[in-house]
Amino acid sequence: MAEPLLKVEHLQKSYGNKRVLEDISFEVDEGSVVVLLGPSGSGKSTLIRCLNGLEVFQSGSIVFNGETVQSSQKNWRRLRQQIGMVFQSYDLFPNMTVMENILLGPMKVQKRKKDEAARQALSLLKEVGMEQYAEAYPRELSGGQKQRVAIVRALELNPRLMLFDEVTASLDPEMVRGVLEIILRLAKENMTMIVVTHEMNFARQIGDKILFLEDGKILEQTPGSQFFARPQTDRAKKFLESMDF
Amino acid sequence: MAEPLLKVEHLQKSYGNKRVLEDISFEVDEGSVVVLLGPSGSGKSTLIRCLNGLEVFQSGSIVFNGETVQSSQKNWRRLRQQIGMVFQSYDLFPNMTVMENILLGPMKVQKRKKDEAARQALSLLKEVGMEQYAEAYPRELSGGQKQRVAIVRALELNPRLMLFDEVTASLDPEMVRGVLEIILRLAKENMTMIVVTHEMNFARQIGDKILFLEDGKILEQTPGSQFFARPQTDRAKKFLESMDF
Amino acid sequence: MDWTVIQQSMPIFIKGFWLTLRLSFFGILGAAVAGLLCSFVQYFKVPVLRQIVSAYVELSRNTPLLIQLFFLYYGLPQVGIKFPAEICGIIGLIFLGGSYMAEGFSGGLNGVPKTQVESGLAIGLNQFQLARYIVFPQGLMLSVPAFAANVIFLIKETSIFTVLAIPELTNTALDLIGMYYHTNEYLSLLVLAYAVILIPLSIILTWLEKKVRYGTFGN
Amino acid sequence: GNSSGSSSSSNPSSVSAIKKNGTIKIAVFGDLPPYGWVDKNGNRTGYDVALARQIAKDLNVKVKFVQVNANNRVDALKSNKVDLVLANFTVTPERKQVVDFANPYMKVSIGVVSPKKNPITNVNQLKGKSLIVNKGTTAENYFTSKYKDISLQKYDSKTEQFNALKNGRAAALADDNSYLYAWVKNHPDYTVGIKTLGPNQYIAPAVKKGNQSLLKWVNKEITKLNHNGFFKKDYNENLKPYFGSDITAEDIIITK
Amino acid sequence: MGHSGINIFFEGANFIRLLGGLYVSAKIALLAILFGGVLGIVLGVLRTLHNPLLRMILRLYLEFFRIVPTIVLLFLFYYILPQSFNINFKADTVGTLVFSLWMAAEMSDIVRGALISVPRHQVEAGKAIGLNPFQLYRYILLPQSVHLMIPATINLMTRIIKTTSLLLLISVVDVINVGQQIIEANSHRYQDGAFWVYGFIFILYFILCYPLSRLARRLERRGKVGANG
Ligand SMILES: Nc1ncnc2c1ncn2[C@@H]1O[C@H](COP(=O)(O)OP(=O)(O)OP(=O)(O)O)[C@@H](O)[C@H]1O
Ligand SMILES: Nc1ncnc2c1ncn2[C@@H]1O[C@H](COP(=O)(O)OP(=O)(O)OP(=O)(O)O)[C@@H](O)[C@H]1O
Ligand SMILES: [Mg+2]
Ligand SMILES: [Mg+2]
Repeated sequence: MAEPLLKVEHLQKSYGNKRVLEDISFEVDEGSVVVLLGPSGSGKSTLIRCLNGLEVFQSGSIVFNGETVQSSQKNWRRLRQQIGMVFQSYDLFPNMTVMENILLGPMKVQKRKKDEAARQALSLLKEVGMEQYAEAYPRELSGGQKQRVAIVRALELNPRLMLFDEVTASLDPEMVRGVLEIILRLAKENMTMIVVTHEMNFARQIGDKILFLEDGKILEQTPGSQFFARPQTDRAKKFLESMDF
Repeated sequence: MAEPLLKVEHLQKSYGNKRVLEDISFEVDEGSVVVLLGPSGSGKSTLIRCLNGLEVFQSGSIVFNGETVQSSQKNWRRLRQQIGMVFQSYDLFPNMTVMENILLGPMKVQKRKKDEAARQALSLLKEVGMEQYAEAYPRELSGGQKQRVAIVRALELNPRLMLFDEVTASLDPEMVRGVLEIILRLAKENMTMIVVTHEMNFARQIGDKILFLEDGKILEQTPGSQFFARPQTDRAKKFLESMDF
Repeated sequence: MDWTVIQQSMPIFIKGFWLTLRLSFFGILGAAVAGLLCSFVQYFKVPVLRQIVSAYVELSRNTPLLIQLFFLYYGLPQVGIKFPAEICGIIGLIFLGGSYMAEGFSGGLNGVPKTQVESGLAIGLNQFQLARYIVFPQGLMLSVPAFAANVIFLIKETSIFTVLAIPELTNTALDLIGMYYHTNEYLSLLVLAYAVILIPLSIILTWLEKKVRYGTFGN
Repeated sequence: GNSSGSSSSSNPSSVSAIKKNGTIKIAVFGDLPPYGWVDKNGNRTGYDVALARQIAKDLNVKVKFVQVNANNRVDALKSNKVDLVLANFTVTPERKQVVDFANPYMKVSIGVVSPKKNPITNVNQLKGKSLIVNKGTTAENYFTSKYKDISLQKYDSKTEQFNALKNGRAAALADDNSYLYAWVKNHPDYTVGIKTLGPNQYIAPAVKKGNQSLLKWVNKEITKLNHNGFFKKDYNENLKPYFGSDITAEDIIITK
Repeated sequence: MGHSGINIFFEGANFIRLLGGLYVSAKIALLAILFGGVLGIVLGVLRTLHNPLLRMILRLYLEFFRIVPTIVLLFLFYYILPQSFNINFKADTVGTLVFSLWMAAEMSDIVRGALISVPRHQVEAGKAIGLNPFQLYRYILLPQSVHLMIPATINLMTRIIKTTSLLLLISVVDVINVGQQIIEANSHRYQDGAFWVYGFIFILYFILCYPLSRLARRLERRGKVGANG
């Protein structure tokens, strides 16, 4: 079997004295989708932010595409171009149009030609049904539309791994579906992804592997189908029960 | 058949030139639960706030318990004691303990004796499982706990009608269930209620009547069982579809 | 540095120090009261008074204290209105500080979230009760940082009292310089004296700010 | 301590440096008629100012006036803000330690002015009352050290002190008698009730301590001006119109 | 009052002279705002960097200017600098210098405050697409925080303008100094000159500062609406 795209080994992270992540180890194979589940405060966001160098961690290592990264800042800037991330908060830059938001990375960081980058941007926007909003400002978009643009902005850098942290949590309920469908489509196109979500139906459909976290530890690491049918731990079972009303 | 507890007739409301509620008429029978559904921006919150005098409306009338109210401030103060309301945002007063929050209304507005009011408050707190937090400050509570106290604060005034506006929308998913169960129990105890929610399972269980709003108009007004099985309008059907993934 | 010079002038500096503190205290107290009253007028939108208050605020904020004092001390007596120097200083400080305090308090009152007001209304409170139990307790706490900044600002402004021949710290230092010419020593002592007042005060106020914020809002 | 680094080589106020610069910076008062003040057209004028102009002329340089208050005259020299002070600077032992005075050009003594209605004619009348002085003047020094039971109000400028007197902020005002004569002429409700107090004193130009070059030059200049009657002329032009008839040139200027 | 004191302004060149004095004050204020503003922006940016030593130094710089009253600063720079460090400037220059440094200190705090109030996730979103620190400031932080800086900066400007009234004390021939010259030179004819001259200067300052503070308030309100809307 091929090397996994991402390998996390014994990762530890504290805020001051407070241990937030403890001995986290897992692998993400190229083309697969890992879903992080767990109660609020269990460390899902922290973990995903560590993978992108937005948080420093105290020990452990991350091997991405064969390259080992420590928690020092230097490596990250280059890596981040290969790791796209979309957050819960709508994080488009409000002072730029949709197109400017998307082109900032390719032009300033990857030094690509504007023409070529814009062509890719337009085709991505079309895929998410947003091509007519290229010149709009974020304030003119609904939450769901903003998140679709944020996904495009991340994809435009041609990342090898995408991280999604509860991207639909702040959306109006009717908007959720549109965004999740885009992520599902990416999964079908074999994009490697790590996804944090509270939408259980979605997690069930998309997750090749489920990591269940509690208190900064991985309690379960199970193939998706198996997790929802027969969670191994009582805690995960209780969690799943509380999730559907 | 008895007079309905609340009767809304031809209510109209605009912000400036923008018509937000148009010709809204419906009735709420004593002991029944009306659920307001509709896409974001359709006017659900505005409607519920009009019923409590938090928004002035331009025309139409509200008949509560046989008494007709216009949009002038005077009547409202007395009515508000009979109409409890809980909002989406946790709106406990941060400078008061849980008990002080609950007693402010009965003591200052209804001029009730502290002893008697506190006894009722404690028994209500016990019902929602919060009796040990009587002396806590809101900052020490989780979101779900705050909302339970907010419900108690409204119930303490012995209202004849309760209004709930998306009270679980800002809660962590695991907290939602506890709050909704309290509202379900109130329904069983024959509390008259108007509820705005995005939790479809909950709406289905609790709604005697469903009002489906769009663009400030009531598109459908149907008994609950019927609405979820066979929505009359395409719009409502589409809405329901988008809601479950 | 000539330490004997510093030693000799210590007693007179200490006198100036206490005078600065005393004048600051009364000025700030008066300014806080004036500011509170003005912010209440604005909160309750009292007709007529409200216009007067906003005219006062503009006038006070957009003119220098020095000129306000000159006008009070040298100008007004020429048309028959005369106060002693220290009273002029305190009046000037109240006139200036009142508007800054008013803005600070109003900022706090307006900063109380709308949802707080609405939930007060929803349990049937009237306008007065709303102010008494919800808006004022929270709003005044919100305005503590602005209040702290104003206190420090006003204490510094007392240095301008020197032009009224009030022997507060700055006047004392400038006077000693004029008589004995030990400029370095006296100016250093002056800076030190202000530091002795303001640094502990600013630490205390910052601590108070944190405590109050936690006590009220829990963060 | 104060660095008095005005050794001849780096002395920015030496005669040669001034000549090279083409300007001399002279400290004068701006609000003390008739010595140093600004007329309604904005021109600096007065007895000291005329002397300053003459000195510049004889040095063959332009003059730049720096307006000072009594309490910054010493620092203006020390910090090289000016080359020369011609601001009614009375020679005192304390000042001699911090600046160098040239030959005097005026006589002066402390006087006390008060309202005619409540004239103060004896220092003892001031006990327990307030007296106005200007910071950094000989009057201030005199009363501070000699009369502890008179409470002093110390102002920064001449304008402020005279305004305070007019507003009745104190019983009287003490300053160099020569201004007071001039001032009461314009303010007939007031009188110089005490004409002289303390020792007779002199007013002289001052330079930064150690500025021998300019000091020598100024001394020669004063002697020359004395001989050619400049001060008499200056008196007649600038002071006489402001003084009453009970003052003569000999009361003020030095004719040796 | 015998004849009306207001005529004091029409004696000789008095009125023009007062305006001339105002020009001196305004010029110093303007230069200070310009130099101090630019320096303040740089220092403000530096204060957001994670360099503890730099941060502490700049913080001390700010606190010094916060704690020492402006009068004292003026005297310090006017007298101590030349005597202790052999640096000598004219009074106007000292005024400009002190006000510039003060402006820079306060401005740095405004800039820092505005920069750190840009939501953290905006910075993170920028980092996530690989922007370097300079690009983060250039494209994300500065553009998103200017609207927060502007009202506070305008308010600071009015404070600088108002405080130029203290220049009188270091012998700058500013509007108040000219006013005192006029009061003294005309004191025999206009006994109530102080009332009129100080009253007039009061109004002059008001005319200078009022429009600015109005503008600041308007922008502030618009900023609030913009942020929520
Ligand atoms: N900046 C911080 N300083 C201190 N503690 C923090 C910080 N950020 C997060 N934490 C703590 O770290 C723990 C994990 O937080 P994290 O946000 O990763 O949880 P999560 O699983 O993403 O929760 P949620 O489902 O609510 O998003 C929590 O206990 C949280 O309080
Ligand atoms: N203060 C206001 N001024 C102007 N327009 C407003 C105001 N408040 C609400 N609106 C508008 O009124 C309409 C109805 O808003 P409302 O909040 O009642 O919708 P809603 O159905 O509660 O939506 P949601 O599900 O998002 O809570 C929206 O178009 C909204 O933009
Ligand atoms: Mg999270
Ligand atoms: Mg709503």
